[in-house]
Amino acid sequence: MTKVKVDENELNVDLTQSEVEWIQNTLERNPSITELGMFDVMWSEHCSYKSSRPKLSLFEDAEKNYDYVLAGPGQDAGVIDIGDGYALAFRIESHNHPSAIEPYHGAATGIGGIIRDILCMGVRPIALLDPLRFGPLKGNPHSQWLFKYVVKGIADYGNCTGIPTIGGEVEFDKCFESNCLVNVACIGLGTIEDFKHAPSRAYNPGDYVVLMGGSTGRDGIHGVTFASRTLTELSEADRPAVQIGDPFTKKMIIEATLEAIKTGYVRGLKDLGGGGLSCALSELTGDGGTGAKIDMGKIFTREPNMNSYEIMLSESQERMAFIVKPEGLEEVLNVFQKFEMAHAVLGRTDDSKILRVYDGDNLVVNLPAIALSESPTIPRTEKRPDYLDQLLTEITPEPSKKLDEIIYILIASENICSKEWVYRQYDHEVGVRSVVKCGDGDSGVLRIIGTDKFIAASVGTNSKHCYLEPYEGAKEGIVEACGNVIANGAKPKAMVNCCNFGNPEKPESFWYFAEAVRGMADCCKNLRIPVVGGNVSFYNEDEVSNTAIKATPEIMIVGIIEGEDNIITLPFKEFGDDILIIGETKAELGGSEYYSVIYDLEGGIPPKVDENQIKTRWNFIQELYKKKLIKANHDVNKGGFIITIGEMCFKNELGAKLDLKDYNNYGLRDDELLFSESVGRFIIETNPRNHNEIMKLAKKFKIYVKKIGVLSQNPTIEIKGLKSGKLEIDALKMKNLYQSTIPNLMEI
Amino acid sequence: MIYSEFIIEVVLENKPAARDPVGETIRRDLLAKKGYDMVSNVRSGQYLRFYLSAENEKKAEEIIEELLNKLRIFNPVTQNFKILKLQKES
Amino acid sequence: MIYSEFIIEVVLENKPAARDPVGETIRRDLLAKKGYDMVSNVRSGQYLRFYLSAENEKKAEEIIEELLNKLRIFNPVTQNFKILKLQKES
Amino acid sequence: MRVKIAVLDFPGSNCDLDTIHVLNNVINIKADLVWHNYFKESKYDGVILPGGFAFGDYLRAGIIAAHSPAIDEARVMLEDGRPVIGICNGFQILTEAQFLPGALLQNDTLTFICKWVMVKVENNETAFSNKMNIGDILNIPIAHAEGRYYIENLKELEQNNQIVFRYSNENGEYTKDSNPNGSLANIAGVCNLERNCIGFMPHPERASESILSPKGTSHGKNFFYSMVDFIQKRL
Ligand SMILES: Nc1ncnc2c1ncn2[C@@H]1O[C@H](COP(=O)(O)OP(=O)(O)O)[C@@H](O)[C@H]1O
Ligand SMILES: [Mg+2]
Repeated sequence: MTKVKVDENELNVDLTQSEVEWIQNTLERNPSITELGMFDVMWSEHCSYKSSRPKLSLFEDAEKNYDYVLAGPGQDAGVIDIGDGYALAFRIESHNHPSAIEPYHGAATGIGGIIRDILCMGVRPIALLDPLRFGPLKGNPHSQWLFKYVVKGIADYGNCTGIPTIGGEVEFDKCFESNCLVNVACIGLGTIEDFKHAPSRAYNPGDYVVLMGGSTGRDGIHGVTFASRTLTELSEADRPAVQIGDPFTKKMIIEATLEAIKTGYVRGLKDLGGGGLSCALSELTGDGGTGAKIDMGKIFTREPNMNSYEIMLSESQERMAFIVKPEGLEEVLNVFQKFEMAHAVLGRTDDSKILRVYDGDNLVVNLPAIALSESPTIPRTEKRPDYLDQLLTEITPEPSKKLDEIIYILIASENICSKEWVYRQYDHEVGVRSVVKCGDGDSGVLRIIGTDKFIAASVGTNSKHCYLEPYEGAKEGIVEACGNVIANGAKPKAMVNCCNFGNPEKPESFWYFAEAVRGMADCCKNLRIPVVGGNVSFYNEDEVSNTAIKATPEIMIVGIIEGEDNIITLPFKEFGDDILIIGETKAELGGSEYYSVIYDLEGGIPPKVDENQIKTRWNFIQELYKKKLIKANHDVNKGGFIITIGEMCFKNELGAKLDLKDYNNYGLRDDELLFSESVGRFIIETNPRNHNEIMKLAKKFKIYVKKIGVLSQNPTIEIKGLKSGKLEIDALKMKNLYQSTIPNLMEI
Repeated sequence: MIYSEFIIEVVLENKPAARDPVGETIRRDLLAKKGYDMVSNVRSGQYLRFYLSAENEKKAEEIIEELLNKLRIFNPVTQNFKILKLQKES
Repeated sequence: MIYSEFIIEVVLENKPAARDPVGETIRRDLLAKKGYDMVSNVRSGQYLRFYLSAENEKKAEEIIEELLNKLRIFNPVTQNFKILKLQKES
Repeated sequence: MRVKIAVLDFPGSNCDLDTIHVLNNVINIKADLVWHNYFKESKYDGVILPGGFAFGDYLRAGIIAAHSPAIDEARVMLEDGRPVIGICNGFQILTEAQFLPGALLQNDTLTFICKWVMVKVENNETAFSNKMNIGDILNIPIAHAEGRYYIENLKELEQNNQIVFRYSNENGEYTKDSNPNGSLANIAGVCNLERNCIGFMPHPERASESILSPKGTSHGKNFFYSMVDFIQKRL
C-alpha cells in the first residue's frame, strides 16, 4: 500500500512508490484521483501480469509458429482455424477469490466473465468447462457448502444462458479448504469471417464508442485488486466486491452482440471485466493506436451521484463496449433496441492517442492511451522449498490392507469417484451438439453441425503431483488433457492454461509458478501444441496456516475428430474382446491417490513425462484408429490402471479376466503395479481377431502394448498373475461405490 | 422449564448495494409493460417461516438467528436477513 | 392530488398440497441433522417488496393486490399470497 | 402442401435454434424463428414455444412470457385449432398462460436435472403424439429445474384423457425411480380438451438424431412428425 495525495484527498493504492513516480514523470503532473485509480487497477497483478509476464514469455509464439493459430496470448481468447471456414475460440479463467467467500455468485459471475471473453472474439459461446478444487467433503460442512453452491452457481448461470457445460474436473485436498479454486473455460465457434469482424481494438479514428448492457453501479469497484491479494489480507473488508450475476441479461447480451456483429458495422468489441470501463477503453484505444473522447455523463448508472472514480472503475457485470462505424450506428443501435438492451453512445475515437473522459466540462481523465497498458514488471525471486527433499524420499509403506479392500476404497474416494452429482445439474446437451456426454468419455465431444467434424475438449491437472514436482506435474497435465481428447478419437490442436498459485512475493510460491510454466512451455514445444492463451491467479493461500495451495496449473486442450466413425467412447462394449494396455507401468506412486487415501501420505517421487515416448504412443493410437482397431479407449489416471478398467466395465456391466503375469517388466510389488500413476497409458478394447495386426504395428512403432485380459459377461474383475496370487473384484459393488460417494456426502 | 410454540418469520434478501435481477426484471418486463408504472422498484427475497418450541419469544428468535448463521442458510457476504415483526391480529 | 411513496411487502407461498420441498429440505437435511430438533416445521416462500407512489396506503395496497391477481404474480393453482402488516417502528 | 411452423423466440429462450435445426434439417419442413415481439399468428399453421429460460425464469418459470403479446397471438391459434406446442420452458409458459391446466413446480430434488429418461405414450390423438402408439416407450432427455407437474384435480385430467405422456421405466411401469422430478402421477406432458395444445417437459429436439442419443434412438422425430401430420390433416 502506498499513500498518494491527490488534491485534498489521500488515496491508498496498491502501486509502489516508484510506480507512482513513473506516472507523475510521464504525465508531467499529478494524476487525478480517477486516473490514479485507473493505474491502480490496470497495474494490479490481475490485469497487468506484473510478476508473471517474464515467465510467460517462455511459451513459444503460437501465432508465428503454427499456421492454424489465428489469435494467441494477448487477445481475449485464443482462436484457431479448424478448417471448412470455421474458427474455434477458447479461453480459461479463474474466479477463486470471490468464490471462496460467496460460492454461488462467485462461480456464477466467473461463468459470466469467461462467456464475455469468448463473445469478444465475435463467435458464439458453445460450451463451458469447469475445473474445481475444494477441501475434502467428508465431515466438512464448509467444503460441502462451497462445493454445493459453486456447482449451483455454475449450473444456474450456464443453464440459463443456454451454453452447455460439457466437462470439467474436481479434486478435493485439504490445501483448498479455505481457498477453493473455481476455474472456468469457454469454447466459441464461428466462421473465420465472424472472428475477423470483431477485433478487441479500435483501429479507426472517428468511430463511435457504444456501451451496451447492464447499468453501471458501485458494485465490485476494485474487484481485481481483491483478486490480487490473499484472502487473509482483505477478504472481510473487501466482501462487497462480490458481484451478483444476471444470466438473463447475459443471454440477451450474447444474442444482441452476435446480431450486431452480423450487421458488419461493428469494428471493435471489448467486454467490461476487471477494471471496468477504464480497462476496456484503454485497451481498445491503446492497442489500436487511437485515442478517444468520452462523455461520462452518457453512462447509465444504477445509483445517483456516482463520481467519475466510481464510474470508471465499476466492475458491474453484463456490459460490453462496441466500436461502431459511423454509417452503421443506427443499425447497430436498432439491434440493441430489438433486444431491449440499454445502451449509450459514449463518444468517438480519434487519432490523438489520448484517452479523454469528460464529466460535464471537467476533463477527469487525460491519459496517453498506451500508458495504462505499459505496466512495469516486477522481478520475483524463486526458491525451491526445503521441505521437498524430505517429501521426495518417502517410500511405499508395507500394505496395511488387502488389495481388494484397497480397490474398493480407492474407487469410492472423493478424487476418483463419479462426478455425476455435478454434471447432472448442468445442462450439458443444450445446443444439440453434445455427442459424447459427461461420463461417456474422457472429454466432451461436440459436433459441428453441417460438417463431419467434431470438437473434443478436456481440462485438468494433478495438484498432488505438481506439489512434489511442478515441472513434471505441469507436463503431466498437458499429456493427460491431450490423452483425454485422444481417447475419444481426436487429435489435440491447442492448449490454454490457468495458473493457480500462491503469493508470488514468496520465493517458494514463485518457484512453483516458474517451474510449472517451464514445464508447460517445454512440453508444448516437444509435442507441437500451441499455447494460445491463459490466465494467472496468484495469492491463493490458506487463511489460517498462511500456506499456499498446491500448485495447480490447469490445462485445457481442444482437439478435432474428423468423421463420425472416428469417435471412440470409454465403456467396454462386448464380452470376449481383448483388453490391451498401452505403455509400461513403473513404480511411480509419489503423490498418488493410493498414498493419500490409504496412508494419508503426501510424498514420494511422482511420475515423469517422456515426451518422445508419449508422442509415438499417440501416433500409434492414431494408426489403430485409422484401421478401426479400437472399440473403447480410456486413459489411465488417478488410482492406476485397475481403476481405469473398473470404470470401463460399469456402463454395460461387464467384467474382466486379467492376467498380469507378463505385464510387470520392472518386478514391481502388487500395489505398485496396480496403483501406480505412470503417465500416458491407455486401456483399449479390441477384437481378438486383430491381435496380430496390432502387435505388428506396435513393433513397427516401437511401442509397448500388452494384452492383459479379456472381457467377460459376468461383472467380476478377476486378476491373476499377481505376486500375492489371485484377486476377485465385484464390478457391480465397485460401480455402486463409485456412484454413491458424492450423493451420500452431499446429503448435508 | 415451560416451553411454548413460536412462529418466527424471516426474510433473506440481497444487500441493498447488490443487484437484484429478479426484482429488476419483474419491474421492467412485467409491471412497466402492463401499465403499472407507479411502481418504481421491486426487490425480491426468500421468505422462511420456522415453527419451534422455546422458552420465550426472545429465545426463539435467538435460536433462529443462530441457525441462519451457523447453517449458512444465508450468506452474509451478499445477503441480509430480518426477522419480521408483524402486527398482532386483532 | 398528492401522491406519496409507499412500500408494500408481499409473501407468496405454496399451498400445502403443492408441497414445499425447500422448507422440507431445510428441516430434514439441515435442522434435524444438526441438532435443531426444537424446530418442528419450516415453510418457505417468495418475498417481494414493491416501492410505489399512491394517494394513500390503502390505495397502494389495492394497487398491489390488483396486480398480484391480474398479472398472476402468484399462481392461484399452487400459491397463496399475503400482504405483510408490519409493526410500525417505534 | 407447405406447412409453416413458427418457433417463438422469447428473451431467454435457448432451445430455439435447436428446434429450428431439427424442423428444418431433420424433419425437413419450413420453420421460422420469430422474435416474440414480431410474431403474427396469421402467417403460421402452428407454433412451438421452445425450451430455455424466458425472461430468466425470474419470479417463476414462464410467468413473464405468459403476459407477452406473442401469447395473445398464440391464443388465436389455440382457439381456431392450430397446434400450439410448448416444450420444457414452453410448457411452463403455457400453464402460466392458462392454455393448459396445472402448474410446474420446482423439482423435488431442488436441483436442475439433465438426463435421459423414458416416457410412455398415454394418448395418441393429440397434435404432438398422433404418429405414436399408446404404450410406446420413448427415450428422451430432460433438462429443467422446474418440471414437477402439479394439479389440484388430477381425476378430471385423467377422465378427460388429458395426460399425454408419463415418465416410466423401461417396462412401462410408473415407478418412483422413473419419475425424475416428483411430478404428480409421473406426468410428463398434458394437452387441452381440444388436443391441439400440448405441453411436454422433455426435449424431443434433443432426441431426433441418433448421433445424440446414448442408445442410438431418434424417438424425438415422432413428436414433430405428429405435429406436421396434424397440420396437414387440418389443411
Ligand atoms: N498462463 C498464461 N499462458 C499464456 N497466456 C497467458 C497466460 N496468462 C495470461 N495470458 C494471456 O495474457 C492475456 C491477458 O490476460 P487477461 O488479462 O487475463 O485477459 P483480460 O484482458 O481478458 O483480462 C490473455 O490474452 C491471455 O491469453
Ligand atoms: Mg477479457
